[in-house]
Amino acid sequence: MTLTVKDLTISRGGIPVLEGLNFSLEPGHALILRGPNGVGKTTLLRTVAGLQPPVMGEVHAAPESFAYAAHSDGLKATLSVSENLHFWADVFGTKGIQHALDGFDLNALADRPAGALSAGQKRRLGLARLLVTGRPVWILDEPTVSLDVASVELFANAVRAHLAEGGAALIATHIDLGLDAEVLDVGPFRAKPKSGTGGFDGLDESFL
Amino acid sequence: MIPDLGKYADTVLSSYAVSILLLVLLVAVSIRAARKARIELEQVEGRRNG
Amino acid sequence: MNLNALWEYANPVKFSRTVSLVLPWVSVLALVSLVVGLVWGFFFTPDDYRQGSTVKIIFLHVPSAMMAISAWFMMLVTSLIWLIRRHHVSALAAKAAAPIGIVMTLIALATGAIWGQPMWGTWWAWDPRLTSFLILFLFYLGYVALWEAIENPDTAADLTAVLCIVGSVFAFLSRYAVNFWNQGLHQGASLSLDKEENVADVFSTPLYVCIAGFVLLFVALVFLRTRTEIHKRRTKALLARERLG
Amino acid sequence: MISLLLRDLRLAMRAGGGFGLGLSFFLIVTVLVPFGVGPGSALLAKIAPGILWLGALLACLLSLDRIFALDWEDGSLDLLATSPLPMEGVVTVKALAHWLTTGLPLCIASPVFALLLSLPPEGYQWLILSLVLGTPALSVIGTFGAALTVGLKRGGLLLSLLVLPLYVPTLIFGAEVARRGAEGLATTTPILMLAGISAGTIALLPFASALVLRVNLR
Repeated sequence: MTLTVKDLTISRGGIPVLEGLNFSLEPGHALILRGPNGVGKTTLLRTVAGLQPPVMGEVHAAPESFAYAAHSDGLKATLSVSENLHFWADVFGTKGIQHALDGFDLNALADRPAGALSAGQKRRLGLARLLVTGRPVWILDEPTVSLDVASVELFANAVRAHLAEGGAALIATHIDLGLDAEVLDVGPFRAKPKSGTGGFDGLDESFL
Repeated sequence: MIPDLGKYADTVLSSYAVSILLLVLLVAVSIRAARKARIELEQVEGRRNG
Repeated sequence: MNLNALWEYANPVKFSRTVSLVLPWVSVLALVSLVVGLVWGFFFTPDDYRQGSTVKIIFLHVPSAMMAISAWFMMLVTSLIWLIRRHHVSALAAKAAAPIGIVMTLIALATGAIWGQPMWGTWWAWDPRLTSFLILFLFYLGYVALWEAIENPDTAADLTAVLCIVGSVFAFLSRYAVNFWNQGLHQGASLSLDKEENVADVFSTPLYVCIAGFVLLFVALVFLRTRTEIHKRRTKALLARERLG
Repeated sequence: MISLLLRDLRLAMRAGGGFGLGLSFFLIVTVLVPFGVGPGSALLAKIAPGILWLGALLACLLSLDRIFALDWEDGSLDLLATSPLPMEGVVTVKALAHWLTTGLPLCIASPVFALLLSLPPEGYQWLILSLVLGTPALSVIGTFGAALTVGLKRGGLLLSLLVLPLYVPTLIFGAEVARRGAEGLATTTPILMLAGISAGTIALLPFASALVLRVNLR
């Protein structure tokens, strides 16, 4: 079992947004999260990645098994593509960035400063970072933003290869990646105001 | 009524004036904020229950 | 008495209810002791043979200075309680106490400066104790500014709590640094058990009444302001819930 | 962690990194002082230790908000938080990088500035010693302030308001070492206090900074 989420309640700004979430992710599988904007997908991913604590429930996973990628790519404009990748490879203690450059077709850009890349190229570089982390569970928040069709295909292939090697991926996305993956719609897990706590008398420690 | 404060009358009186003014201000601000917070809360609660 | 029962007051509702019950009594007591102490001090104490009538300022200066430090200390304790036990009331009480601390520090500084004018011949001297209060004032300002700057209330509570703890250590260090930097002209602590000769008996009783008045006023204001903060938090949470639909 | 340090240093050296900005600021402050107080070298020599320390402190302050701001904006901070590096390590490295790009150049250049302010020759060694001992504390304390205010709009002013009171003990003892040294007085006590403050802040404050940074990333 790579990742298990049990009875998870998560909050944003102190207000519970999703509750009663249960799912698990096996090696070699991917799970696609869907749901309307603002429902709490990003919050869920950040909670699973350990960036914020859950209100209730548990996230079980092997320590240091997550690679997180969100809207910002964490790139330094003045460093070249390969310098950016080398840095993250060093931080995660892995060797070699060639497979990452190959995987996202970045060889031709390797010496270009990241600041001179287009939005889609930056995104590819941000995703290539996942390959140098060597972490088994990818947690991706809208990974295909600003990618063109060909790049989406590159990304889908990278995910497939990662799954084939026994990795796993938890992805919040709205487009169809053509992956053989389960889909979890988080809409029904929206946190409901507790019934019966009408007035001020009923307020709890979260002031609701 | 005011006792003989001698040559330091200004000093003593201004100390008391400044301090009491600050204390009264603090109390007034606190009470106003309390009233405002209570009224706002009652409005929101009313909307929620009504 | 069971100590655990004390934690019940960490529940916002229980706290608010208790405040509503206790606040009128504390307020009245505070008002009575302040009026009695200050009137006694102002009208019915003799002049000091060295300081003349300026000795009457101690009835404001000493209690406010004590409360300036006590308020910070209370914030330190409630910040620790928040960080360890995550009781919101504790964090909100710290937030509520800070402006009171600011006013107390201001009174201590103002009365000190006004007293210093005839005594030292200058409004402001970089005397270690005055300087320490000035630094304390800066700490209070930073603390309040940090609360105001952060949108998310729990984040604000966490950050200000850490700032309060770190700030306490540095305030303590500053106190010693300032002492070292200028061995000053302030008389020793005006009110302490081992230096009773500093404050004669005629002054000490009204002084004690004033101190009690300041303490009670502080307690009343903290109760009131904490309840205000609880109401504000509740309003904010309900509005956020409304927006979520 | 070394790679993070190297990256930060490399970023500082490249265009737009702000390396040398603190030094230039220090220079300007030093040059402006005589215009403000007059060119008499006796007065300048007397206030030189204080001015130099104040200049170093302000130069330090100037670059604090850059410690985390850039990594926050581009998302690197989130990624570092999910990386194998402990947050305490990240914070320490950031403070070290800040010291290497700001504090260390100030220490090295301080004799030149001292010359401009007619510091007596016997004061030089004490000035450098006090800066070498004190500026690390300034960087570590500043990193704490930067961690507190990361992600805040208009955080720069708040950062100064929070950090300056925390700088008081370091400034007092640092300037005291330099002043006493220049006047040929005993310097042991302030040196010990300064070293103690630096050692204490370096040992303990990164834990607070890391805690605060984690809270801010939530």
